[in-house]
Amino acid sequence: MIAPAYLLSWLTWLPVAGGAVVLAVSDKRVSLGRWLALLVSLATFALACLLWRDFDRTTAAMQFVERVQWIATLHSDYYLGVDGISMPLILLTAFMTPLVIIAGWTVIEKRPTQYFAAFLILEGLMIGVFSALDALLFYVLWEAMLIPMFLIIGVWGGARRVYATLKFFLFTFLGSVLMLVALIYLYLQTHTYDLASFYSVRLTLQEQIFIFLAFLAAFAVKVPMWPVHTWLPDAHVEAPTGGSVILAAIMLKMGGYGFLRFSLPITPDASRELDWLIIGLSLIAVTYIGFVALVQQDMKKLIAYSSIAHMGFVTLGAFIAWDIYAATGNLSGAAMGLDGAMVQMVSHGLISGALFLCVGVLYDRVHSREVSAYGGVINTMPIFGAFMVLFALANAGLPGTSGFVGEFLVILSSFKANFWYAFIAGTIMILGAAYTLWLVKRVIFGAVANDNVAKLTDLNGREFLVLGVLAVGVLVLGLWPAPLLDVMRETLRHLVGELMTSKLPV
Amino acid sequence: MITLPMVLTLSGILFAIAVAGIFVNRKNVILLLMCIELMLLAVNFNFIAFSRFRGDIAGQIFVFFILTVAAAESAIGLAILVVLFRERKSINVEELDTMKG
Amino acid sequence: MFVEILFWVFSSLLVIAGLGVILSRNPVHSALWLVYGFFNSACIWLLLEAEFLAIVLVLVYVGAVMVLFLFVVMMLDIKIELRRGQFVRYALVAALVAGVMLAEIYTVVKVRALGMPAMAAPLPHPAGYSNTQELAKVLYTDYVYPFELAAVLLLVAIVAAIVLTLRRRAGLTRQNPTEQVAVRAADRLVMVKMEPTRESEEKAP
Amino acid sequence: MNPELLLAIPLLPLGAALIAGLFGRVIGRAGAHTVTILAVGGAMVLSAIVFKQIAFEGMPSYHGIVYTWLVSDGISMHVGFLVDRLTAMMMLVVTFVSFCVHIYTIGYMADDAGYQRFFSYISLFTFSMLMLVMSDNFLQLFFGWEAVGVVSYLLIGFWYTRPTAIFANLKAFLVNRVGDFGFVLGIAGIVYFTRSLDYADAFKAAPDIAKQTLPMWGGVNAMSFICIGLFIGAMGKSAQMPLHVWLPDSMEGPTPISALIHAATMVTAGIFMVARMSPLFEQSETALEVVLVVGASTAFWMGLLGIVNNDIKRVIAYSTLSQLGYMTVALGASAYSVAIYHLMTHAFFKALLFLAAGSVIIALHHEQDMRKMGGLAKYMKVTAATCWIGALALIGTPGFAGFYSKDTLIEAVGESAHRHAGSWIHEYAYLAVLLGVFVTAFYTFRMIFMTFHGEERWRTAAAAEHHAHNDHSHDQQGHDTGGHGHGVHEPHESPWVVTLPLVLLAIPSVVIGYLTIGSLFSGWFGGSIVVNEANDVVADLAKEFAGAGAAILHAPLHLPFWLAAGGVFSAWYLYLKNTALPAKIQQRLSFVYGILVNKYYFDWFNENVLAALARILGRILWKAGDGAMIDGLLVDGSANSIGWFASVIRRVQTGYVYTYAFAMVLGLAAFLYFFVLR
Amino acid sequence: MNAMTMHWADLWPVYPEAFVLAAACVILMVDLALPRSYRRLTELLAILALVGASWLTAQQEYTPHLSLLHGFFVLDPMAHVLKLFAYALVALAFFYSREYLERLNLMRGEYYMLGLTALLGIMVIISAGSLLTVYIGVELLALSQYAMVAFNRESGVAAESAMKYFVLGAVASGILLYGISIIYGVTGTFALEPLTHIVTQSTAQNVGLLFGLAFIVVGIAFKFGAVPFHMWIPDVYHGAPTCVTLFISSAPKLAAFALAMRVLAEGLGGANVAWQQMLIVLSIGSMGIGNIVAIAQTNLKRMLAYSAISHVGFILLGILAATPEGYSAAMFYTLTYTLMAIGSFGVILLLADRGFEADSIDDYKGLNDKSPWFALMMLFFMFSTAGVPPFVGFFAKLYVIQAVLHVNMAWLAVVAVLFSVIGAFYYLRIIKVMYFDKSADGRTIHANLGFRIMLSVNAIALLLLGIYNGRLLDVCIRAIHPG
Repeated sequence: MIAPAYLLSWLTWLPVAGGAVVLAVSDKRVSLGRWLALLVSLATFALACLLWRDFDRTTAAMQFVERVQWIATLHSDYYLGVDGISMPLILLTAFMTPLVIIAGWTVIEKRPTQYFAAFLILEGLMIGVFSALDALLFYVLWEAMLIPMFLIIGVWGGARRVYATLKFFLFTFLGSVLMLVALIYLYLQTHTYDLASFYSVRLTLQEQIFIFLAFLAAFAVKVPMWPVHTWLPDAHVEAPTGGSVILAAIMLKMGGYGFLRFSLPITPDASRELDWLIIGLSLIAVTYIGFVALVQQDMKKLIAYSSIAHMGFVTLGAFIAWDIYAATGNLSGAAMGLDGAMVQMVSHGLISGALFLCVGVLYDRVHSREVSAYGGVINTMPIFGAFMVLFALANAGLPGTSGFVGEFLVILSSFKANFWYAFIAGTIMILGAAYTLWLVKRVIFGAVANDNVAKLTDLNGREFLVLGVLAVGVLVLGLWPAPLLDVMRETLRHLVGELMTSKLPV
Repeated sequence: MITLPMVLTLSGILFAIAVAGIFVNRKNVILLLMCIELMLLAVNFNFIAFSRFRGDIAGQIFVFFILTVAAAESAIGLAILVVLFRERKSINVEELDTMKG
Repeated sequence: MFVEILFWVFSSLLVIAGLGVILSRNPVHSALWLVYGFFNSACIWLLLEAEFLAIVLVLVYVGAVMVLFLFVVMMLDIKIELRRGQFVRYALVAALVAGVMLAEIYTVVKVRALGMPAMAAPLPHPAGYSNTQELAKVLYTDYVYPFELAAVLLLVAIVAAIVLTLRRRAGLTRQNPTEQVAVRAADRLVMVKMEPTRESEEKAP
Repeated sequence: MNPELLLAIPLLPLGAALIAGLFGRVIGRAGAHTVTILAVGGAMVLSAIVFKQIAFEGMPSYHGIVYTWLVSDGISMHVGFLVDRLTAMMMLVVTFVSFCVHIYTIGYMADDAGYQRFFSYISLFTFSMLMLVMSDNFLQLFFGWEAVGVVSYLLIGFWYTRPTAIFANLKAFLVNRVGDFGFVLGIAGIVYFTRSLDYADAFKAAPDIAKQTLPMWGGVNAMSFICIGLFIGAMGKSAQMPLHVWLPDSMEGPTPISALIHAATMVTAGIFMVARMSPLFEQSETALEVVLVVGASTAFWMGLLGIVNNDIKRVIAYSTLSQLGYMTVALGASAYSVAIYHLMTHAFFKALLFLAAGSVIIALHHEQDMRKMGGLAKYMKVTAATCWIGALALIGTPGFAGFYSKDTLIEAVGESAHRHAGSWIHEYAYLAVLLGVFVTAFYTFRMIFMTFHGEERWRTAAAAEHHAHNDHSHDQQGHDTGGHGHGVHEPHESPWVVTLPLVLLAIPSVVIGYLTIGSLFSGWFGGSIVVNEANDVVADLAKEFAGAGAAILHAPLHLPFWLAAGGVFSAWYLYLKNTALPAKIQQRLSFVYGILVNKYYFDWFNENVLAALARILGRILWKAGDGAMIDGLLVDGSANSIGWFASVIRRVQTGYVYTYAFAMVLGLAAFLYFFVLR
Repeated sequence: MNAMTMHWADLWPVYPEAFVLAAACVILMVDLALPRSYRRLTELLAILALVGASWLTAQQEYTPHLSLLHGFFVLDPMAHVLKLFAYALVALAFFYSREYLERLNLMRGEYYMLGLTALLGIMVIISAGSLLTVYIGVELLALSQYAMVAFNRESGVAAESAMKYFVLGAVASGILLYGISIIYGVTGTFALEPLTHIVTQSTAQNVGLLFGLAFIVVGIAFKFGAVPFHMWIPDVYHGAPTCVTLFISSAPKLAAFALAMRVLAEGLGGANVAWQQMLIVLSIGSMGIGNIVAIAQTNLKRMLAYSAISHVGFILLGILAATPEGYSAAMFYTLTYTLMAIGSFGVILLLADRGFEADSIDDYKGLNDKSPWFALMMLFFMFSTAGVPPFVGFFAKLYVIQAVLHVNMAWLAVVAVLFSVIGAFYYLRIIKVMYFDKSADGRTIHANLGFRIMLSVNAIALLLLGIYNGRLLDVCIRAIHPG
């Protein structure tokens, strides 16, 4: 099959248009709506596969570039393109959305077509964010993305959904607007919103630091980094399963992506100056959040905290380069940190998504997320138990699953910078295993705890399909991550080069 | 001789009285309208003084318009006052507080 | 010098009148104080050689606007309540704010003289100079646009005042000329069979 | 060597595991055990072929890459095989023990509902273990390392309805993770210096690394750091103090697992790894000393615990701990080959002991308390005989497998102590292993006597506690359904599928030492194990070695023989002759007994201090940090203060015209003041 | 120019004004003759008049700057654009108002007449060439609005708010006049063109000029409703009939913008350093107070009033940059804001019913269940007003912030965006109520099809204008900076 022209536009707008169409379907014809949604999301996934297939792995340059003038006065263009950083994330997005739609198939009773439409629109916007090469376009899509998510959590969420969704929105919004100021500032230096020109603009250290901090505000919230992470547990807990999945699997990645796409190449000197901050916060995320996760009583909250800890690896890996340089005098290992960060993002997308789906499966049956409401689930749901154990182990970073790859690479890389980084980051091996497996012990294993558990029925075909696909993904990525790294190699090598190119005025 | 600052000061005093009148009066909306007239009178003094000392007739023209507008304004103000009184049976300023916050 | 004395006299009276406006408890008194103030203003304007405006002020303001005020005051028949204690408190605040305003205005216009060189007293106008004529010359030519707009403004005021205050009360009898013209005899006189008693439907206008 | 053949060895069990695991319901019980046994048997045969080729036909060692896992930053990480004599031996041991355990399981798990699952797990374990031993690089090593850990986790918790089992498996995984934490840091250290994960590169660079320092604690020798890191991993996996706590608890798993994983194979992975890394450890005296101390402590102090335990499996488990300590001591003494040698012999006889214990347990309907056994030799002849063989091998009876390995080991440690005269560490180690011999003999025969001889206590115990024992150590899923009667049954011998493996394992337990000790001293391991000239105690022993038969004759000339005999005698005296005495001793030494019964308070410390602190810390960070500080003060706090501010400012909007005008005039006055007059 | 030689044909720039005035008078007369049931014709006529005025304005030649009628009237591209927008907004306001007026028995020709004279006032301000025309325009607009606010004579609340509006408005125009008088005194002129030159040449810290300027800024701030001269806004928005609120929240903002542009940017442009400082205070105050107090509101009209105050802060942000970029950004902001405001109030009118004002936030509970489409439309309005992309409200904020950053006031930009975050909260609350809460009443929407379509178009326009905002931005840039 030959990929259509304007592939990225197709990827972005097909789901959005599909979402609009689904939105128009009356709730009375929900079957039509969900089949339509599934069809659109699968078509998008197929297109994303073409993207993967036709991607040129030998270059760091942007590919599938589309450029049309958008706001002439501002020299802002509708400018799309992908490189090794964005392409895997686009694939991940297109991969997760059909699963979310299938997972919500009959579960959603309230306004189902709106639900599916929201996810489709969200998907398109997210793919747009990953492929935007114009800062203004990026920002527009970045913020627009909040709207469907806000509704998803608010409309289909749990008891404290209003608090959670407002917190989510305002937190993210607060971070984003500061980024906007930084983007405008950059625009005023270059008189274009073209990202490439942002890369070449020279800024004093002070300017860079301010811009860096503004970016940090946006991306740290999204990642989320300590101490701006508190929206995440609330949002996850209250969001419907699909919302949690997309939130964890894709939205958090936006933060990491932002660091790689904006902070590092635009303000390398400030990043070097302030890498201690990011590294420090990442390590706090790993340990502090690890301990917090340990004592959670709510399954979703536990997984949410675990997400924060795991995303700490992304930021750690992304910002390790300068410390490596400072410690060893060369850059070997820097690319590994970035590799690790990227793999961790993709992998965490799959694993956390899967774990949230697992919780969703239980929630749909018992309507409780409390750990204490369960016990011995495996007695009545053996297949589900097997999946849950697999994903839990993957979350604990078991080699052979995708969870291991990123953590391993980042630990290897951070060791080069400083033993203690590796040491503290490595504690996730213990803490991660502790909170995840303790959860498994309390929920999955044991004797049947109560009548609710006794009445559980094992996975139906739909749930099996979703979890099975994710399990395959987790294992394939864990056993053979080479293709993923091949895709990113050139781009990340180029990025390491950018990191070392000072942008200070000559 | 009358000097410019003298007139301007007089106008300032009138302006200040008008302002004071708005605060001091809490019983009767109609007095507020009178204070506004006083304020406009102060402005007129300015214009006439400047017109005189600059030897420029334009200032007086402006006063002419102000007088016209002020008359129209009074008419509408009084009309509103009448409506208000019909609805509320009162024009007490302190009772005009159904909307606040 | 004589002019200056007159100015002092009139302006003192004007200030007293102003204070009278805001301090009187009876709105009718206030209105009358205001009328008094307008008279004094007119006199000062005369001193400043703005004769036409002085006349207009008396004619239009005192003659029309203030009469309207008085008319409304009396029509609304407002009861005057007195609460002395609060008044003092308000008066203090008011005096304070007014004092600040005045101090600021005074500083600018007098102490700093508006930041411009003092303007010399203007030359007296030549004989045969007519303030009214001068005004009229420009008013209908140079100022035709604002003049027309001022007319619109008055129209708006009229329409608005009518819209707001005119009440078509139900049951109120009113003339309809068309009907009157088109009336026929049969309309005027209807033969009815009288009942012994009938309730009066007339209402007081 | 044929790469496809090598690839088939791990993949056969993997395939079988997948078939049994995913399609267990389809293929049924028989299908499950058939396919897995065939696969493991196949792997065993192939391993034997490989072993033959390497050991006897003089084939060079094989080193090849199977596939590239990933390439990052120019570092290629791949899955590959390094097959030399060490590997070949391990493969054979692993597949052989695994094969025996597979067969044994047919009988042991006959009534269990999770039959297919069990076979799937143990096949998966075999695969993982093979990946571990065949690895040519650290990544794959770690992969296998973790994979066996996971299977162990799954198997300890096999009877997942038992609270103790799922507690034990979590504990096992977490303790292992602590070790892995060190392991990963060690690997990271290697990558730091060599930019490679291959053994070969690491070995090549070892002398260079030894000269470097890492910038921490004011400079640490790089090689010491790496080796200690790796050894921490080994401590976790091979249950060395203080990371040993999981192993006794792991006895919650079915007995075949205890035999296969927690005695014969997985727990020896640490030993194997250190031996494999001998080129690295040889470069760091510090690391070796650490290894020595840890090993010696484990060997002696864990052995002591075996004396006070009454659970038959736990006694064997402590014995395993102790024996692992022995192996570790050997590693620390640079006698890697001896350690591996002991590993091999131990694998056979310890698996044998476990399976024998399992046989007893089946016979007594899952009763594991030795105080409720006794005199069983009459009823279970094969089991008793093989168990005796295992016990004799374990205590180092001359001629048995354990004799060769353990005596050599002790001598090697003695030699090492000799070489490092004045080093308290070596003295301590030597003392520990010597005393350990007595302890080993004592608890082993205590177990033998209490189980197979003496009074038939099971008669009274079973009658009294027929119902009560269900909740302790009884598989509710499997055996309750059997519908036992209420009377006291006489135990009978287990079916052939159980006894066959016992016999199969008994044979090497007897003869393997005799057959192979000569090869050991003739440098059989060759280049697989590298020892510095200065540390090569095995070479010294080899000079004195006069043949396997002569060794038996010389045995009484050595102290260990008499220590072992003393141990057996003491056990006989206390548990057959004067059975009242132990209770009195226990009373007299109640303080010591208390310590021993509480396992030196390791578990207490872990649960009540470490775990509790972690939870308290988590709660503090959550409630105070996240909840009160960030959310309460910053997030909701700012939102609330804005809300409060709004409600205050709102009051300014009084509704009164004069307030509004006041605001305007005030604003005007302020403007005039600030922007005009100033 | 000599008055004697003036011909009608030369007065083409004033045709739209003349036409609107004539239309107002015609409507007044026609309405007299029409029976009650034909009042819709009046509405039609009014809208036709606006179409006609649009046509006239559209016909006008595009001139960079044309001064007419002795400098009292100015025609430039900005005036052109603003007038066209004003027609559209007033037409929209008339369109939205009809049903509401009919329900309240307010469907009278005077409403349209006053609307048109208000429009005339707006146009006069837009085209003002002198402080005198500015003043008369302001009064024309204000007087019409006073009357409109009090239009529902049955409502005491409306009368009360009209009274407040009137008193404060009169005080404000008194202050404005005082400022004009001082400026006149200091410069000797109140025509804007000469004023520009004089001010530009005068010494920077001329205290008299600053003095007058402060008064004038206060007057303008009042028209905008900037803090602390904002206090009339909540009460008037709240008390006025919703259709009037809708009216005064839209087109008059254009007038306020034009007022600021004509007086500050043009006439007193030379003193920009001085008024910049004042506007910063006003802007921060407006954004702050507006956004914060809006949070505490339970009445939607009142909340939107505070929202209007906060948006004024943003408009001022653009103006205070005192660059063409800033002016066009402020213009863009004003134009788009009026579209959002008129639509938001339109939704209130949509839901309103006999005896039901639909102005309490709780009235929007469960709107998504009653009418998903209009819930979506309201969502568009709210997100756009909150400045969330891709809606046009975001771009408006983007451009003003860009302008502010361009003059190196980064701190102000940061303050602005932070307040916009606070502001987002209360818009989200509306969406929360519509989507997340359950409806408490069984009301349905009765509005006619035309209304529905127009409101939908209004909402979707915000999305489309957001996506294709470049065109509108260009219009604004060319309006401010011709050529």
